[in-house]
Amino acid sequence: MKKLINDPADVVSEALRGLVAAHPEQVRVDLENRIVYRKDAPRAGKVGLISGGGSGHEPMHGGFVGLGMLDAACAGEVFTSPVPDQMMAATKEVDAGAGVLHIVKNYTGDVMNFEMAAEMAAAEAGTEVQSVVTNDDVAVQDSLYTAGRRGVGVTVLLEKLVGAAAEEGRPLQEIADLARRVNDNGRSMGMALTSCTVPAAGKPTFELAENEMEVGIGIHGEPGRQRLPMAPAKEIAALLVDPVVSDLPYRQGDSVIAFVNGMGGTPLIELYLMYNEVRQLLDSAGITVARSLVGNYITSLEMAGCSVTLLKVDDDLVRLWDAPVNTPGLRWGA
Amino acid sequence: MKKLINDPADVVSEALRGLVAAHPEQVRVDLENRIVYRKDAPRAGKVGLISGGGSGHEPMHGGFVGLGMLDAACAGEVFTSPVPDQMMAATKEVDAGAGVLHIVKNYTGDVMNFEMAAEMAAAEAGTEVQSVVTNDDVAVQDSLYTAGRRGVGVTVLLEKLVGAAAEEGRPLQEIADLARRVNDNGRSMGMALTSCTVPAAGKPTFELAENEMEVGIGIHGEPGRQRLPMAPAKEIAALLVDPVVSDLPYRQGDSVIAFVNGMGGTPLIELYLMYNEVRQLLDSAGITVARSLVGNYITSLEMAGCSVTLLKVDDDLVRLWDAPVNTPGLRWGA
Amino acid sequence: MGVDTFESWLRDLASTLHDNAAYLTELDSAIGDADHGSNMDRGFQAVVAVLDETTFAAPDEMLKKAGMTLVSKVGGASGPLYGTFFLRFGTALTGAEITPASLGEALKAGVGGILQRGKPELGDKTMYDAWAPALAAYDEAVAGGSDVHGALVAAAEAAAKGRDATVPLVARKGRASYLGERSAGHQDPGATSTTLVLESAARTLG
Amino acid sequence: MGVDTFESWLRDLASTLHDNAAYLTELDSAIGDADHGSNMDRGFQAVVAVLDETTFAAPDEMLKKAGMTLVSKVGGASGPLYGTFFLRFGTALTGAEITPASLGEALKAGVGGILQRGKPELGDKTMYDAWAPALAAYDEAVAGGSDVHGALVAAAEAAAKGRDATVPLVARKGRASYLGERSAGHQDPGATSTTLVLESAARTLG
Ligand SMILES: Nc1ncnc2c1ncn2[C@@H]1O[C@H](COP(=O)(O)OP(=O)(O)O)[C@@H](O)[C@H]1O
Ligand SMILES: Nc1ncnc2c1ncn2[C@@H]1O[C@H](COP(=O)(O)OP(=O)(O)O)[C@@H](O)[C@H]1O
Ligand SMILES: [Mg+2]
Ligand SMILES: [Mg+2]
Ligand SMILES: [Mg+2]
Ligand SMILES: [Mg+2]
Repeated sequence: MKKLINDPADVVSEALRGLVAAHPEQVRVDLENRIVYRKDAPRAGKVGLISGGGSGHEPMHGGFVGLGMLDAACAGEVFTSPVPDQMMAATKEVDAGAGVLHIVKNYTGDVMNFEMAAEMAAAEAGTEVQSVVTNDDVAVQDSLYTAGRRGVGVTVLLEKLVGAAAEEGRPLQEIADLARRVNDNGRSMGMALTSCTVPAAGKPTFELAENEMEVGIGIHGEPGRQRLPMAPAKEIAALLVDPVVSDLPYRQGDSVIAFVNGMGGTPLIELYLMYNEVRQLLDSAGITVARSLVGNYITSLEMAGCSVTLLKVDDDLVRLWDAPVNTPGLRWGA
Repeated sequence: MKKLINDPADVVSEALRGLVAAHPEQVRVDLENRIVYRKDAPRAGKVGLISGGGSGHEPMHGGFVGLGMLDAACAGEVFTSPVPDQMMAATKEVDAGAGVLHIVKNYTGDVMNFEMAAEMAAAEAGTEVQSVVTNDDVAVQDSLYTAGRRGVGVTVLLEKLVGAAAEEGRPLQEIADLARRVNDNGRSMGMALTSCTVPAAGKPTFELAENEMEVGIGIHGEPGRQRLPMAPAKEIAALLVDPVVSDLPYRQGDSVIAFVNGMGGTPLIELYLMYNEVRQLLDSAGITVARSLVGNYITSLEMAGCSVTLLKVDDDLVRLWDAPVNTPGLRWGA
Repeated sequence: MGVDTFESWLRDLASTLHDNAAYLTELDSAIGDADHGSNMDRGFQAVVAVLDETTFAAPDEMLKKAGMTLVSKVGGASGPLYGTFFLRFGTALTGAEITPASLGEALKAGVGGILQRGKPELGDKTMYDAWAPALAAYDEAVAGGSDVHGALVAAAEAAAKGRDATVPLVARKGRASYLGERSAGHQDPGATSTTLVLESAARTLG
Repeated sequence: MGVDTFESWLRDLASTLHDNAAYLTELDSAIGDADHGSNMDRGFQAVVAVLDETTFAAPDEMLKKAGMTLVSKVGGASGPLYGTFFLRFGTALTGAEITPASLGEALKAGVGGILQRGKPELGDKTMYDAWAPALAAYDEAVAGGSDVHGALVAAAEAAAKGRDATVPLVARKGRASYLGERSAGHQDPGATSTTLVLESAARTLG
């Protein structure tokens, strides 16, 4: 394992120190609880937005804290959901009386830990908490009898959109409904060229040969649904876009935000090249790209690979997308 | 070689297509000449800023085109400087009568090709062209008898600062002087954990064992000055910061922009961790960090590793740094 | 069976999990996210730190505190699941005389917490596939006149069988479920740690 | 020696560089940025495309066009250097009767372009370390009464020696200079391609 780290046990807290040192105008950090707060949280009258999850997905979530996005992000160990104490502390801190929304990616651990926190916060502080669980990964069959689909790329778009809505002072119920609507209209699919190494594990989670790729991966360095022979970008784009488009389904005439995300180790030149392929597929399907996002936003440590997320949008969502955002990881109009 | 590409010969043009598809509000692209233009270039009365170089360093330079930064960027093949025809076409296109500044990184190929373009543009169109050559890499001994130091991280900061100054309508000579002053006050040093693979070459430029790192690398996947045993982040930070600080030298009480740059394959969690280390070293040297930048901005394909750049700043430079910028790769205040 | 006995269990378990951390993470690499060993180790090191600095008057207090510590320190799926197990296990022992039967009830209460949080069903390829046969074996042993030690030995053996039986299963819960058919052929990490929990209990309790 | 002779040189050279592209890139990997082979290949494929679609009246026109094509298609250090070489080489031949002496003057003019652009000195570990002894050998051969072919064979042999002599050198120009002492022990890619240029000339001209 070669990484720019010291002791694997200190990776998360040292990275949080670096984050706040680099972005002192946007965020402050509770190092003991490993919570990144918006510098000026709580904001009177505003619904507090909290997310969190295992670390290793940077800039998500700590890099999405700030104006127009999250009020707090709880950082777990690498690939391990944070503990209820963190979410409870964050919930109490960002509640300005308008209630708090928990944005939770659908993983058993995340769901359970956030649930416990919400129960505890309601019991202890009387805070009104709603939760939205994202589950946009079409690689996984959705079913009542399983853990269901994973929450992946849509989480980033949701945090931006719902963040903009919360900034407008909309009430908790409306914010929660919007969040669910966004999740319902988004789908994702990812692939990997390489595995990644959890610092505490010290070696790659899986091995891939030089001529192989994993398709249908999540964001935790896990193997995917299928191991396939390596293919050109054009074919990989189709492998990702086709199941996404046919799942919702997205139809001719739909307007979408198209998001090509890097898994952490893939350089931007390849992501733009992939976006070019994705765009051609959407064009020929008659799907209009209203807005796009290309880059490393929800990552899996140093894994090479990418994911494609589509989110069906109307004018209201596009307006929320365009609203100012000022976070370490996403910034415009401010 | 596993990359998200089609034919290696098409990597650059396909990535440019993706860039413009993803950022239609900021840039337009001349695909034949492989030039990324600011959407609304030329801007009347404004000095035109042009940079360019080999591809593989994304977001530099194409991602730094837009309001408050470059007017045009010429993209060469991967790690190969662009040809004079490109710079000449760009020079003619962005000249609005106020002249054009060429921002050139100090590599023999880049310098020669830009020089030929400047000669040709002056002869053909009478355009007034000045050039600034960046050479901030302290890994390389500066000398009249050699190719001199490489231009690396300072180039990014310079494009931002000089871009802001050009936006204010300052004249060419002032812009060129400012650019030289920025270059003179900046120093960088980089290291690699892995090599990278030039698509057309098809295999890694060099091999590094699991317990080795290269120190004193540039941004072209080249081996560095020294191969050293792998070390903790704290020691690596000192290996980079110490030669940078002692070169200018930066002294107690100096104010700097501190820039921790990823080489492309290193995830953000490690870059923030490195920034934490760099910051501690600067703090104990009594050097004040006025502004910071952490992320993948001047990369070497999928190489893992990082570089540290310091730039000594005064209030005027900080003001230029804070000025609005709206490019695919760097954006704030707009 | 007093505080000391339960403390020796928790300490034995902590060192067992520490020794098996790499192995559990290895299992989690194949069908999960390569952290189950570090999760359990981190949690039980925190439990040991609590034991070092606190004197407990009764086993239930100690076990509840261990549960809360796991909830607060582990995260992931295993944090709430094992945390709730120990919380409920301790709570069930409050005020009760510790007999083979009451310990069995307490185990059942703990596993009830796992069921409530994780909603696993038998055959989902989770830790419940070790817990469920263990509970049944414990009860059967007690019904047959076994003491705590004997019943725990039976439970641990049943857990080990349940653990082994997870190998061919296609996971329906937890991260392994994302792999679909590819999850078959791998042993569930949580069922493995559950077996370690019960083997340690059999070594130290009763 | 007419247009056809020079065309056969350029075509032979293009196919030689194509065959040696991986080798040149390999050399450039050790002390550069792994592109010298693709650069030369891309440039000379473009020259061949020009030859395919254009009929030239005289060698100088063809050679100047080849030079301009290299400048426009190669980039990097080798683009301006080889481009300027062919531009000046062709320009020097304009109107001149082609003799061993005039060809030698033209080679010198071409290399003068390289000197002007790159300012290499002997021993800097660049292509000039092949060009300089080649020019000297050419002149010496001509002075000794050699024809074009014989002089070019001598030049190519001298270039090869110059190329080999770059191996132990510490580079002072080009990317290899960034490596400092570590550049020693590797053969310069540009000196290698220069030798291919002259060997091809010896095969086809005169
Ligand atoms: N819904 C569930 N019910 C019971 N046990 C579960 C459930 N989901 C996961 N598990 C158990 O948790 C184990 C994984 O724990 P761990 O790796 O620590 O957490 P995570 O999956 O969050 O990384 C699995 O091997 C499985 O036994
Ligand atoms: N200043 C110079 N003068 C003469 N030749 C040079 C100079 N700099 C580099 N070269 C030659 O160019 C070769 C490298 O060419 P190439 O790899 O195509 O360009 P780049 O270095 O820009 O990647 C070197 O091997 C060397 O022979
Ligand atoms: Mg986990
Ligand atoms: Mg090059
Ligand atoms: Mg796990
Ligand atoms: Mg080269």
